[in-house]
Amino acid sequence: MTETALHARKRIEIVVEAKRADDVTELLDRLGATGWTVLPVAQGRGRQGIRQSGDLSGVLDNVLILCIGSAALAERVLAAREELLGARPAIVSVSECQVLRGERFG
Amino acid sequence: MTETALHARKRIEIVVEAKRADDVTELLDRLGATGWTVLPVAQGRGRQGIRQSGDLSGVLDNVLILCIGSAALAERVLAAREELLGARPAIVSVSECQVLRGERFG
Amino acid sequence: MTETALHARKRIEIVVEAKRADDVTELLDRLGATGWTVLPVAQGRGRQGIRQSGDLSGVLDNVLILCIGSAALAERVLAAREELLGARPAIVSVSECQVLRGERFG
Amino acid sequence: MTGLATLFPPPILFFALGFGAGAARADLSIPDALAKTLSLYLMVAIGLKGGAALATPGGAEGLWAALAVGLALSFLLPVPAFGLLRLGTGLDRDTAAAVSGHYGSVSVVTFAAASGILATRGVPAEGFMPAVLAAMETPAILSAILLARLGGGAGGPKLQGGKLAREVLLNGPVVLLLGSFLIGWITGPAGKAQLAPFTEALFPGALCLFLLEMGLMAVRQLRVGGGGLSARLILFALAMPLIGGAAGLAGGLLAGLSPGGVALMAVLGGSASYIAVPAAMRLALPLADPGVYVTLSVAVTFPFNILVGIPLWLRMAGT
Amino acid sequence: MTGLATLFPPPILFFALGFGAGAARADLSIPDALAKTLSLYLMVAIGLKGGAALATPGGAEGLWAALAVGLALSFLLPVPAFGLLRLGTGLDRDTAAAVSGHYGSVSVVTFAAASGILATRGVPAEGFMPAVLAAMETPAILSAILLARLGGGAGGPKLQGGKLAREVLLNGPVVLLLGSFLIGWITGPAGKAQLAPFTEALFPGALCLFLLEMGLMAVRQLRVGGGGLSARLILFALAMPLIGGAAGLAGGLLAGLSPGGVALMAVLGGSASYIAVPAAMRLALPLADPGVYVTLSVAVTFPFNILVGIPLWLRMAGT
Amino acid sequence: MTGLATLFPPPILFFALGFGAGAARADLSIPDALAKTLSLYLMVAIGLKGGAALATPGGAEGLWAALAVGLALSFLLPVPAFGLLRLGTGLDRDTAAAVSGHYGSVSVVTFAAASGILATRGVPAEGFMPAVLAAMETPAILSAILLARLGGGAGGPKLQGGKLAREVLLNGPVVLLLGSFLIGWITGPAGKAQLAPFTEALFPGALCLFLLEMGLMAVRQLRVGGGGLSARLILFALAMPLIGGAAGLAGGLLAGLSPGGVALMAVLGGSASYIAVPAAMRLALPLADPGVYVTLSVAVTFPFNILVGIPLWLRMAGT
Ligand SMILES: Nc1ncnc2c1ncn2[C@@H]1O[C@H](COP(=O)(O)O)[C@@H](O)[C@H]1O
Ligand SMILES: Nc1ncnc2c1ncn2[C@@H]1O[C@H](COP(=O)(O)O)[C@@H](O)[C@H]1O
Ligand SMILES: Nc1ncnc2c1ncn2[C@@H]1O[C@H](COP(=O)(O)O)[C@@H](O)[C@H]1O
Ligand code: NA
Ligand code: NA
Ligand code: NA
Repeated sequence: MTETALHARKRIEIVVEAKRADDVTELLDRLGATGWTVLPVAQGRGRQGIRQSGDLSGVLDNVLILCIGSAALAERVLAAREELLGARPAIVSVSECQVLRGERFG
Repeated sequence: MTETALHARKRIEIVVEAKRADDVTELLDRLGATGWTVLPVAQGRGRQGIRQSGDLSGVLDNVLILCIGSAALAERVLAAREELLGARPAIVSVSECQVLRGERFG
Repeated sequence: MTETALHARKRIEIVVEAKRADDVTELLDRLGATGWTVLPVAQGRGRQGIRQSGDLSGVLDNVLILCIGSAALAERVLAAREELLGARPAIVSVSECQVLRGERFG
Repeated sequence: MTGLATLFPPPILFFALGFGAGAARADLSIPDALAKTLSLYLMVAIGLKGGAALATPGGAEGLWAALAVGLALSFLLPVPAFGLLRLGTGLDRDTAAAVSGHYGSVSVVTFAAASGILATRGVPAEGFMPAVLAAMETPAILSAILLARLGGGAGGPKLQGGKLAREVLLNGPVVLLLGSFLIGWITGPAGKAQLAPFTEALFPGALCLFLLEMGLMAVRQLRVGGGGLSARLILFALAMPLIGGAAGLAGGLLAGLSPGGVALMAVLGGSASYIAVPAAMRLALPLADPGVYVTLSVAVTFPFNILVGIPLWLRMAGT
Repeated sequence: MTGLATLFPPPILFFALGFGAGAARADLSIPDALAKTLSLYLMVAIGLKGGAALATPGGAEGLWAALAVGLALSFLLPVPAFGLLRLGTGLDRDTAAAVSGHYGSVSVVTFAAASGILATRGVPAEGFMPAVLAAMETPAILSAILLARLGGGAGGPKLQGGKLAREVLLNGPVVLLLGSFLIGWITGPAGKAQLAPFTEALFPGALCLFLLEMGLMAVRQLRVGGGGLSARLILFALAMPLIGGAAGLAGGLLAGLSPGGVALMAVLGGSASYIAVPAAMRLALPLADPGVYVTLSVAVTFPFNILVGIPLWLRMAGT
Repeated sequence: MTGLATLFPPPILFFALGFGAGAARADLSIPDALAKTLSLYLMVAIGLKGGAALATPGGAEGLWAALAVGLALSFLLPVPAFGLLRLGTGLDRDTAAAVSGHYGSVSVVTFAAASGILATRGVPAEGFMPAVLAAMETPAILSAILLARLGGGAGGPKLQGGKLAREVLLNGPVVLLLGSFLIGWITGPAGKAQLAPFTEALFPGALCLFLLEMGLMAVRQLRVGGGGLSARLILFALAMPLIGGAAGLAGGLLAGLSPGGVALMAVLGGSASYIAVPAAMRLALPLADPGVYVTLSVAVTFPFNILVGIPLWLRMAGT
């Protein structure tokens, strides 16, 4: 039965300025994430208004960081809320997912 | 207890032609979304067959629009179904998520 | 009532090397997926350490493949686990979502 | 060797290289940003050169007749194209109208390749032809919309007036070509001297690189979009450039152009748009299938024109 | 025609074309990678040229005075800017400090446009001005940080020492300009001869393409960020380049520069950074609003300098 | 100054600038699309030049001997590399085989840098060397696969025949180099004259920009991938280019090349691939660690060759 091959994990999604992405990934590393993926963002709107990527200084570029990990990791990330928010992320969202090969997502 | 820091929200994901992305984001703005994020798409397949980004006219480029908002926003988006479908999105999907600082996602 | 417009589907998310993306999408095609979307990845970390996109050979580029389909499709994908893992994906994750126009996502 | 080199000048050979590499599935690709950059570069270079030519004494002689012919070709060629498609291929009305718009309009790179070959052979042509090129971009779009409307097409989602008008009148290639043309005309010989290393010395090399990419792109699009094309549609995409080219040849003679100018007019008539018109059609005729018109234009007609059309019209025009 | 061409040289016309196309919402866009490439190219070309000029006999004459003037302008101009912003516009302290840093610092493209025009007109200028340009990038950043600190600003998240120092001292434009300058100086006339087709022959064309993009970018940023700007802020972004330019003019005269050099010093004084300083401010003053400083610099002051500032300072300097 | 400039020509200095800026973590980056564009440009320019040289009378003299030496070097150099890696570093069989393939094959940019320096110094070299470069790309890939197979490696997922054959025989650099070489040969002096401003006048500048980027890229890759390298692996990546270079030197003498040709053959022998081979190895030996081979090749051996190898072989060859 294939269902048993799946393991419940948390899917953490963070939108943050490209120039601060390192702060977030370093924090994830420190909290024991086994990995993360950074996706480029073309454009976005939020409290700062529209942020259009591609300005020459790069200050208006955002990225989306996706990190899949255990519920315990998600707990640690939320517990480090102060430090995480220091990188000024626009969005920190957590959702449920199920992964193949759970041992890869400590 | 960190769990209490999280607030349930909806995660709306829309895949649409890059040339029609404005129609979707303008609709989201009008319906009261507090923000949205546009991700570039490299390639896709659907009912039109394969759409490979990068043709010189740009008509085969798609984007993925991510909008996190309240259940009420998601309701309004679905209620505006006719107008939304006017932009000819390929996918409109809604899932559950939990966010830090719920006040940011009206 | 708009809720009734939504149909439960599975959201399959796969991170894989750009050079092997075709293997994954061909498998999805064969298993009856009605479509998929490939997003570019800027950077990632996993068991191989950091993979920074943009090296001249392209071997360090990853992509994220998103495929929305029926529970039956997700079952078939997981059942083809051996073949899927042959493309050496880093992540295979499945989550729940609800879509407009369910007939489009066999 | 020299004979071979005249028959197959470097840009054509680079196109063949790209097409061959793509067909053999070689692991060769060109960044999208480079293709877009080269396309912008060609438009700016062609525009500047044309404008500067117009500013030379006597440079405007024959301009109006050529413009009139170009406008007429662009406006009228969609009609036979539409007829052929509806009667011969069974394509739905909206897609047929959209495709026909592409064949009335023109391709900047095809024009650039033909100009490059004329320059290599030392055959002169009227300097204002870039203005004719720019003038021919748009009328075909209007024809296509009219063809779709007559008889109830263009249904579905209602037209978005503002956006559409922008795509039609202010599409990128037209603005860039006309703008550069104007700048070339305003700044005249002084501007030309200053910009020549950019617009002229680099032109042949940039054209080679771009045609390499166009070869790769044609195969790629054939692969992803070719499955949806019937044999009849492919036949159309090979026949229509002959019809358009013959009309251009006749029009060029009618306008009293030099042999080089006649050749270019034939090339314009036979070429099909793949930048301006797809973008406009996507908004004007949203029910038309972009896979069909992009694939026919980029992956069938463009290669045909590079390999067959240009040599044919150059010879027919007596250059 | 020639008169018109002198008043409006090609780069300025391409800027106007980009701005006009953007304002009319034409469907014209330039790949981000091209804009970044052209910006890198201009820095390398300007740096190499300046270094080679310094290596010629007598090339260093007047260098130290000009550097001193440049450093002083960059360090001091943020003070009146900050005063105007705080008293006249009610901008918060951090954002006001960040904006003022942009106006003390300089814009490479504005400098490039002015140099290009001088070259076209055959007006000589001190070859070491690129070194002055590089020297003026950074001091204004320090001023801005000081202005924010005095009186309790720069609160919020604590400063990240290492990252910030890198952005300030090792920001891209400074490293690239100074590095290329050094390489130009080391390799002297031999290097110059070898690289001239790249750094000199292409320069006018590359500048045109880049200004086209800057015109499009200015409108785009005005559209997305302009809503957040009060009339007073816009007035500031038009007045401050006049103040900075006048200070640069005076400084250039004080340093005993040639008319061409005085004009360039005025252009530098009046220009505002939009590459190095935004990046540094984002780290140094994270509470400042990047939408305000990017928009003022790119979308208001840059166009103003291209269309009004450069012609004004060239005329005032007697070139 | 001139002495310094001969020792450190502009491309080398730009490499040092990029490496230094990267090491100091300066906020400088180059768009990926630009790096890829410059890499394509260098291949096209080198290929065209080589083909045109072959088309000149007497241009083919010595070609076959040089090709034979190049093929032999590429096929055989992986053997000592594999031995050193297995005995000296304890690297697993698949990764060792993959790495050894990189060192048998060649680096286009290293070749370009050496050619550029020879050109600056006015030292002639056989015009057909680009064909040797192209010929040396592939045999090492076959050797690497054989080395992995002998003794049971290359296990794991089964080989994908078709894809692999494409990567090996039709990898991008080989197709582009050989294709451009062929085009240069077909179009001969006429093509050369037409394309010279693109392929020759721009070459030194484009090389500088690309080496700037390679410097940045080397540090970046060292940072993300360097942690996984043992001291012994790094030693290998410094020693192997000396072995390969010495073998190339001997081979060049054996083939009776001119001093310039001998120097280039040594540079080819000592260089390591980082475009064609990584892509092929990823498919042929999927269990090998790409972090190891990409990092060794791009971040250790490439800088070593630019700063030490090229000057060494140029001197040893007596140029
Ligand atoms: N509700 C939202 N849904 C999706 N993305 C958002 C949302 N709010 C903000 N963002 C993203 O976060 C970026 C920065 O937000 P802000 O700092 O609020 O301007 C925006 O440009 C968007 O890309
Ligand atoms: N089932 C699906 N899962 C993920 N993406 C899809 C799916 N169906 C369509 N898409 C995306 O939507 C685009 C347009 O779809 P279509 O209009 O059906 O051709 C495709 O190119 C894909 O990027
Ligand atoms: N836990 C994770 N969460 C998100 N992305 C991951 C995770 N693990 C690996 N990845 C992605 O998968 C890529 C390859 O992983 P690996 O093969 O383990 O090095 C990484 O570069 C990341 O982009
Ligand atoms: Na036509
Ligand atoms: Na200033
Ligand atoms: Na080698």
